[in-house]
Amino acid sequence: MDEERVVEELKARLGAAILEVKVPQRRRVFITVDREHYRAALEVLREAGFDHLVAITGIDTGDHFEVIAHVGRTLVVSVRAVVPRSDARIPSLIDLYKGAEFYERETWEMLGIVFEGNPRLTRTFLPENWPENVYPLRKDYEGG
Amino acid sequence: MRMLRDVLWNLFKGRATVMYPEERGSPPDNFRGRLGFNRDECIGCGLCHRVCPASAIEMENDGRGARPVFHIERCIYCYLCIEVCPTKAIKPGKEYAVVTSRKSDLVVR
Amino acid sequence: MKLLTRLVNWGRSRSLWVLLINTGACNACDIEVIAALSPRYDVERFGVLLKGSPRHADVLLITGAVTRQVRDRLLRIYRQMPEPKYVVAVGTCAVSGGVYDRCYNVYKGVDEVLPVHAYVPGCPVKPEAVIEAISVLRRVIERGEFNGRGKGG
Amino acid sequence: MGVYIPVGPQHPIHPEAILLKLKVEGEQVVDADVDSSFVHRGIEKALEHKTWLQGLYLVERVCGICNVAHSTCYTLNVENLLGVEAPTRAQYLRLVVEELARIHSHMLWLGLLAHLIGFQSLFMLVFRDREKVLDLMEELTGNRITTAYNVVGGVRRDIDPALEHRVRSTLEELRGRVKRYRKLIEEDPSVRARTVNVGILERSEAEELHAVGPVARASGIKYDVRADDPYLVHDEVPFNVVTLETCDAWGRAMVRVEEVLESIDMIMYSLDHIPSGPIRKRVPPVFKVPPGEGIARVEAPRGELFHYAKSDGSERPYRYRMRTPTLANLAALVYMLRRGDRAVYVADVPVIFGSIDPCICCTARVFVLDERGSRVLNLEDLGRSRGR
Repeated sequence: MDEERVVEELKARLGAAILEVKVPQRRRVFITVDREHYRAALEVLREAGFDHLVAITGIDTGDHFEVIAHVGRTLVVSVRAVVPRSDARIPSLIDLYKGAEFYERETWEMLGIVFEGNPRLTRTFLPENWPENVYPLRKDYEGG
Repeated sequence: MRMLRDVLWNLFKGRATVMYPEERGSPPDNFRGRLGFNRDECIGCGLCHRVCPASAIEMENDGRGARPVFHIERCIYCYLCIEVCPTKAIKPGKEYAVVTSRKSDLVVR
Repeated sequence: MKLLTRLVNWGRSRSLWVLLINTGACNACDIEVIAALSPRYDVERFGVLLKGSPRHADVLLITGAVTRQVRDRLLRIYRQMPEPKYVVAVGTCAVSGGVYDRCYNVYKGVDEVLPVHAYVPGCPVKPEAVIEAISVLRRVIERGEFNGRGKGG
Repeated sequence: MGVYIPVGPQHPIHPEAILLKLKVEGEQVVDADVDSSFVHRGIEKALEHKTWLQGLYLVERVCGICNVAHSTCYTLNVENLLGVEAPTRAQYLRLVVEELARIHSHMLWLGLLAHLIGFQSLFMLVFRDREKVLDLMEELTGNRITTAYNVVGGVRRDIDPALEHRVRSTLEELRGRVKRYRKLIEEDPSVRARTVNVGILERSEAEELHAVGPVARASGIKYDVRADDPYLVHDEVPFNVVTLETCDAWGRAMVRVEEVLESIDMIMYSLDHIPSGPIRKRVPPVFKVPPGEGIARVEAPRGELFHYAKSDGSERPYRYRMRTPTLANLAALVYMLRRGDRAVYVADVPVIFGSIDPCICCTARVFVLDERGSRVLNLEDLGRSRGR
């Protein structure tokens, strides 16, 4: 499947829910959806044969958070969802991609984004004496 | 039987060990060891201080202007400073077995 | 009595058993310490044995800037070692934190946590430097410095 | 009612600080968990404080063994964002060093496997031969392990004919040795007894858990970033993706040994076909990267390595994220230890653990362990309870 076919397929299935499409180079597709269609977009991709979840990235852009799920083996599609700072929640992908558990927990711990449906969002990765509600990858954390 | 062959082969192969403190081979030409510094060639531009990834270079005023001080205890031997130095005042070195019990020994001025 | 002390020091300096612990290193120094045990460098020539338990070890080889999580474990391992005990900081990040100076989860070097007897800078150290550290330690022990309790207790 | 055994964070089987929590009944493992937070340093945050060029040297020190893979991935990513492409000769040289690092890593792993199964003479032999690869690395790049070879825009040092000749002759010698080790792993009864049918991971399970690298390939998944998403000049240098269907620790060992032979062929081919020309495009030491984002993937010795970069137009990264192969494989590791349909014995744990070639320092930067609230005894607690 090449870049154009993927984009067409996604547009056909999701329509106006896709806010932005970028193909910066070969074999790379970035799409942006709103939070409500994040799971739907990944369901479409899963059905289209993107069975390998490469990673989940969380970004703090200052006024909101972004969660990016990168899927695919040859062609990597990155699905970006925008999450407001005041309500940092997003549905989990754990039933679609079993390996999502660890990536989501990392994002939760580093940025404080809650993945609804992930059963094990527990503090485990930062040291035991790390203070509550401090997330090191947020831009307002001044450590290091 | 095959084992015997291996044993004999290894027996006549000579030893693999380099008797280190007595036998010191010299490292290859490209080797990145502890760096040296020639204060007279330095023009005090501070470029090395700006690029150092490990903040191992401090600038210190010695009367002639700002001159770098190299903290080898923080140096990661990436040789970025040698690459950017416009007058080649920072010299590559080959010394690699540096051991000390005082950190203050590890400063190159 | 003095002769006995010298004899003990002589014996000690020739059978340093080491414990290698990674406190947040990038692995490069660990494999170089392991390489020092391999046929090419063979530190066993100096009576050095790599041990698995702190209770058997005289020398603690520490690689890596000490992370917050590992600090208490490191102290516990140190307390479990029998006296006299020696600490060697292997690699630039164990000496001073090195390139991890802006990381929020590390201490700047082993000496913020434990007394250190020998610093071996290098990124990573060469196996030769590990051997050099052992021989420096041997000379120091033979001279009777750091006798009895380790420096700073 | 099971008993918890902690393995680590300081343990003879593995020098790296990792805590394996095993719940055992008798000799059998019934539950397992991994805690690798001991080596978490916070590199992703620290990268935001460094300039793009300084970041390269920090990224190299995420992991000492896969430093070439990390720096290749980082430079590819930054070059993409900058719109700079390294000269072809530099790309070939990068490939040579990358494959040398793979040979080194796989041989190191083979030595550790021999150590784990108690085959000390194989450990010594492999480590003796590994030194030859390290010598080549030192001559080529200036350091045995942390190479600092890749720079944004190319590579640092060129290869001269004398060195090229030495690389060829050393690798030719090494090829014979590695073939010998391959035969040994295939036939030696003690190696087979400890690895065949140990640590089973079926193909469907490996796919579901997103296993990567030799772990996936030993389970029959033909997935290799070098072939599926070629970077550098991997589309010009021919090689085979080695796969096996045995799905066990033995298969992982064989895949790695075969990959060493493939890497040797790749280096030979590259040296034959390397074009002449410049090796580096000059990039100023402090540079600004235009706003944008990008991802880069390379095949590290342990599997697929993924980097994501976001720039806001300044001289420092806005966000840099790394996903290392061991993180992807740890889910598979925990699954292999936990699986209910097959008995897993405590004595096999080191081999299973070792078979994924864990690189904790890579992972701990990002890894989240899962803990189920049960009290876990540590070594000291165990000693104390015995004493009372």
